[in-house]
Amino acid sequence: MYLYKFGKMIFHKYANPTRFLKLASTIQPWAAAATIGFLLAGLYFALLSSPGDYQQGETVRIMYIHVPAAWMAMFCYTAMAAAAAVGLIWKHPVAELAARATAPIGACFTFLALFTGSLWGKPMWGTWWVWDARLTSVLILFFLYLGYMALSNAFDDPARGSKASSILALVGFVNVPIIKFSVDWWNTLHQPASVIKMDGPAIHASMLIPLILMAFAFKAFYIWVMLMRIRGEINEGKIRALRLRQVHGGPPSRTTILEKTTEGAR
Amino acid sequence: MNTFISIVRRDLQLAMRQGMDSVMVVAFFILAVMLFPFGVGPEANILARIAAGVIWVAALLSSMLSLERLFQIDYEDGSLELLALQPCALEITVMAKITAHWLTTGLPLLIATPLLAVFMSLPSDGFWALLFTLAIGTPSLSLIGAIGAALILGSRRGGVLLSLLVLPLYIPVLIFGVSAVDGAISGLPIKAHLLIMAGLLVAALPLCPWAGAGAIKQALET
Amino acid sequence: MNTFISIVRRDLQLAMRQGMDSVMVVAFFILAVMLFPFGVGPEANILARIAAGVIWVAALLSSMLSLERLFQIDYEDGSLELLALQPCALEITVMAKITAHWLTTGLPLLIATPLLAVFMSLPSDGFWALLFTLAIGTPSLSLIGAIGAALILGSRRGGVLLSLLVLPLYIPVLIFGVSAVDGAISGLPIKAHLLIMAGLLVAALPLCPWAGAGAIKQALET
Amino acid sequence: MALFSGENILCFRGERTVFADLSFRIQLGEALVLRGPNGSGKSTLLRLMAGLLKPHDGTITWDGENISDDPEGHNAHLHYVGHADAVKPVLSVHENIVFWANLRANAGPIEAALDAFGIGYLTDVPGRFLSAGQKRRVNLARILASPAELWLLDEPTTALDAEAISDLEREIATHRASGGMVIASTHTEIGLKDARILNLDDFRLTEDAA
Amino acid sequence: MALFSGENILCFRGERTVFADLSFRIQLGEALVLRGPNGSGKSTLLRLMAGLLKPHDGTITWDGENISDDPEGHNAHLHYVGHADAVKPVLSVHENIVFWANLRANAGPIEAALDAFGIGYLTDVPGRFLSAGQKRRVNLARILASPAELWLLDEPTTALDAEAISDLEREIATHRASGGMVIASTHTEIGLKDARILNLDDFRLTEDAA
Ligand code: HEM
Ligand SMILES: Nc1ncnc2c1ncn2[C@@H]1O[C@H](COP(=O)(O)OP(=O)(O)OP(=O)(O)O)[C@@H](O)[C@H]1O
Ligand SMILES: Nc1ncnc2c1ncn2[C@@H]1O[C@H](COP(=O)(O)OP(=O)(O)OP(=O)(O)O)[C@@H](O)[C@H]1O
Ligand SMILES: [Mg+2]
Ligand SMILES: [Mg+2]
Repeated sequence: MYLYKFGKMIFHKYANPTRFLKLASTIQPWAAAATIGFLLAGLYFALLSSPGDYQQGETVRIMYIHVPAAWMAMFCYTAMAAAAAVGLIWKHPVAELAARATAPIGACFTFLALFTGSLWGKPMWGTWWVWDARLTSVLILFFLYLGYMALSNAFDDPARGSKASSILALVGFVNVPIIKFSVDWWNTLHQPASVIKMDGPAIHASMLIPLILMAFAFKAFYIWVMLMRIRGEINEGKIRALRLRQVHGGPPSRTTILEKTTEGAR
Repeated sequence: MNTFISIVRRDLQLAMRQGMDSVMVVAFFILAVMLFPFGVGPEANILARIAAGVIWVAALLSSMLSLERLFQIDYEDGSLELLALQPCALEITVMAKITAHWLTTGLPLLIATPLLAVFMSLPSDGFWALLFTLAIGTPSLSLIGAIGAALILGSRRGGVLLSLLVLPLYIPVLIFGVSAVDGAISGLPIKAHLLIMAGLLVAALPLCPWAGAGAIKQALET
Repeated sequence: MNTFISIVRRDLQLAMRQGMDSVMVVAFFILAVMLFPFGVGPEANILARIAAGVIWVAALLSSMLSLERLFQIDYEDGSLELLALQPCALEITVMAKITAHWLTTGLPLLIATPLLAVFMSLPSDGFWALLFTLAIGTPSLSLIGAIGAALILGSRRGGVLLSLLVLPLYIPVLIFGVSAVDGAISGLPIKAHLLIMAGLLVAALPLCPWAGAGAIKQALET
Repeated sequence: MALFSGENILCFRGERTVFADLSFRIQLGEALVLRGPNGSGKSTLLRLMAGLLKPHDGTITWDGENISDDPEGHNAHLHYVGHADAVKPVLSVHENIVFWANLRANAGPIEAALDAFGIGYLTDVPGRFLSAGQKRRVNLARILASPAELWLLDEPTTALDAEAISDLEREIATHRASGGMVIASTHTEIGLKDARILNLDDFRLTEDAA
Repeated sequence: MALFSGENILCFRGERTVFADLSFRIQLGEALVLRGPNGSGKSTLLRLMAGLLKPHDGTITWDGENISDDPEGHNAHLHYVGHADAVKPVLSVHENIVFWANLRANAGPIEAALDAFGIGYLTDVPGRFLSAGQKRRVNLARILASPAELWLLDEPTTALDAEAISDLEREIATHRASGGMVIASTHTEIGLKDARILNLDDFRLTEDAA
């Protein structure tokens, strides 16, 4: 209960879409710049200045895409589930939009991880695909993203869609720890974690640096695109409200009311 | 408790009277399994090799298909909102409906399994393991599927959407179910698998009615 | 002809706008195929042996699931009776809806097949045969399934009933489709199989719209 | 001169006799109003006239020819407005109407049809945003967008407000003036000049007549 | 003494504001009638009162306690009659009602409830044979079969004939006399003695108020 009230206090501030839009438009250019900067630096180290692996040769460079993409796949789902929870518990409209905006980005990163993983698997394991726990759970993650998107678009009323899909996002979250720990719980072909571990990274700095840079680039990209998509959704909501007013006449939309009520709370 | 029993009894009564529910699910189960001798060819050793997997997959699909209507009819005729307005937690109602669903679909599947095992020449070592894993696996399927069935209430498309939501969540049950049977056939100990499956069931038992009730409350807010 | 094109165009438009129709069917197709590596075990040689059968069965099931709503939505919102009251034979309308259905589900399945062939390690000799048999087989599935979809209009249970009506009729398509692929893998001539499948399609082409139209007329008499 | 008539129609629904020995006839420019309490068979008769149902006995003819001999030809003569409005939620009002108009040989201008029912301003609005009354107007605009001689209207005023009802009365009058026929069932009063009335209660079989 | 009240309720449906700043209060023995044109939010308010919807702002309280703090407790106080009748086609009238009555702690005699709405003779008839009005009577008999203090009735007279409406008026009077409360939405007149009226049109936000 106290947690609920505390959360309400924190989140109330950005329930106002206009204030959120203002914040978003300041962050967005920075995120875009960071994406490009980190990406260029990361690619330079990854492709030019880092060594090939003594075992894997040049194919090791796939890693600099694969690993950050895989991280992002899990990160986006976590973020989506968290936003969904905030949306459900505190009825926070921007959080709902954030969850909806995250899903397609996460799905793309998941696809990228699967795709680069398969590309890498061919030279390393001699096959595009094996049915091991890590690969399988990532594939399931991909379908959870698809399910989320399908469900959120399956209703005539978008508010219904985002609530139903938020519940799905929370239920599907059980898969994330399975992905993370699948390599420890089952013995599989796939590499166990070597960067994010309890006792520090077990990987040489010349490979670690580009990896980290690429990871930052992907994060910045996520923030950039997500903000863009939320703004798009807010505008779409305004168009819908205009439409509704055109059809039914009269009452102002939810957004205007929210703006009024939260204005008072300041 | 009284509520629970009343609802289970009503749902069983409805299933009996409007007839054919269980019969149709079992018929689909048998048909789906039968497609494989046609699809894969009738060689007994291949069939035997894939028997457990095919039977499990068919059970999954039958369970999923029959779940589509779990809450749908009550939703459409207004019963669901009255159920939500009774002085007992909606979770209990959901649990009761899941129980009735399992009794009318999961149980008949179990009963039809021996026939299919013979049909697919399942090695006899695997028979009891198959029956046993289905017995503890199908309740998990009904439980997990109930979340999906509640989520699609009022949506524009039913069946395909439900499958997309539910099948990914079914996969763990399938994996352990089949590997237990395969283990039994190869003479390995399967206790660990069964324990994991029981664990899945125990985890789903409180979680799924809770999530399902949440989804139903959302659906009734229209 | 004008009518035919108008209806196909509208149905494609609807599928586009209410979104994800094709995506969902393909997702189910992939999911259904994926169940088998879990069910049967990931050994490549077993998978390769059953690949063609599994992919065909999954195509059958996806086609069936997506058919459930072929006429349902138009029936519920009153469009179907207006379509039946247009000055052109109802058979043409049915044919148009089947065509749109195939374009939004059958075709995407074909496009997804190469991916699944890789997943299931289908021997490369069978690849073109698989694609080709699916290309002439899936239209037959849509045609046959349309009869079932029309018959279930207004019934209390959709999915399971539809599968019972339709799956038995799908079996011939399945048998010839799979045996053509198996033949191609073993290097046998498969022309005979393909001819038979083409024959099935040619027979279904006039028959199914006619039967479907009849079933719709019955359904509208309420 | 076109003449639409039915003779000695007998109709069962779900093992009950709804009406028996019912006859009607209507000529160019005329209107026929169906009356009767709930369940007396108004909707049923309209569906018989449209050819959606077949009578168990008796004949329905158009210019002396049985309508079941050439159902498609009969369809070209008529427009039917039932309980459901057949408005697709994802298509705009304009797209909804264009689709139906293009299925006919003689599609007219869509805008005029929309304006006739005062929904010109909704042209680009998707169907899912419409209220029940607005959907009904779209459905009525549909039958203006491609002319046909016979209008079969099943409780056309449902969900309409007073203004829309007067639009409908005006359109019916125009249609009749240009030689059309209208058959409508209704519980409320609609102003159709010298319309003939068919009371379905008269054709119900009473217990002892049965 | 039981008191049911709401304060400053704000409600959105699908991004539109249905009503704002709405308050009501009702005590034992009182009746409240909700009025307003189509779409003004009568059904919405009844669902809020039942706890099926949550207000976006404001509180609804029972004896001073917020109903969302103890939803099951609130459910025990109330009976809700919505648009759908929840009559199962394959169960007999008696079985239909017994099921709902047994979910409550205080189930009374079923026969008396059936007789109150003149459907005692239908006891063993399966639901699928009932007409719309008969189904509505079954739904009303349900709320007699297990007493509760608060009745929430959403257009309860739909599909009822004159005789059934007077039965309903009598039952409402009895209920109030024994200390019950009734909140009903209706388009038609029903005879509720000195009922208070809540006109939902007064709480609609107009363009300039925003
Ligand atoms: C489609 C197939 C593949 C998938 C779905 C996949 C998935 C993943 C995921 C989810 C991670 C993140 C692990 C974590 O943060 O704990 C990861 C990391 C990694 N993957 Fe893959 N992978 C695939 C194929 C491969 C292949 C073929 C290789 C090379 C042999 C490979 C090498 C790695 C490495 C080195 C890491 C970094 C582990 C670490 O340092 O934490 N992966 N992969
Ligand atoms: N699908 C059906 N199956 C069986 N009987 C039906 C069906 N539809 C209608 N009936 C019966 O046919 C009779 C006539 O119904 P119809 O709908 O034509 O009445 P109506 O005059 O249009 O009534 P209303 O004023 O309610 O629209 C009714 O007694 C009804 O019980
Ligand atoms: N499921 C829904 N989703 C979005 N908006 C809705 C929904 N149901 C109703 N509304 C809107 O909420 C408003 C109030 O609807 P409500 O059904 O409460 O009206 P009402 O007063 O009961 O009308 P009626 O007299 O037609 O029963 C309407 O403007 C409607 O557009
Ligand atoms: Mg009628
Ligand atoms: Mg209402």
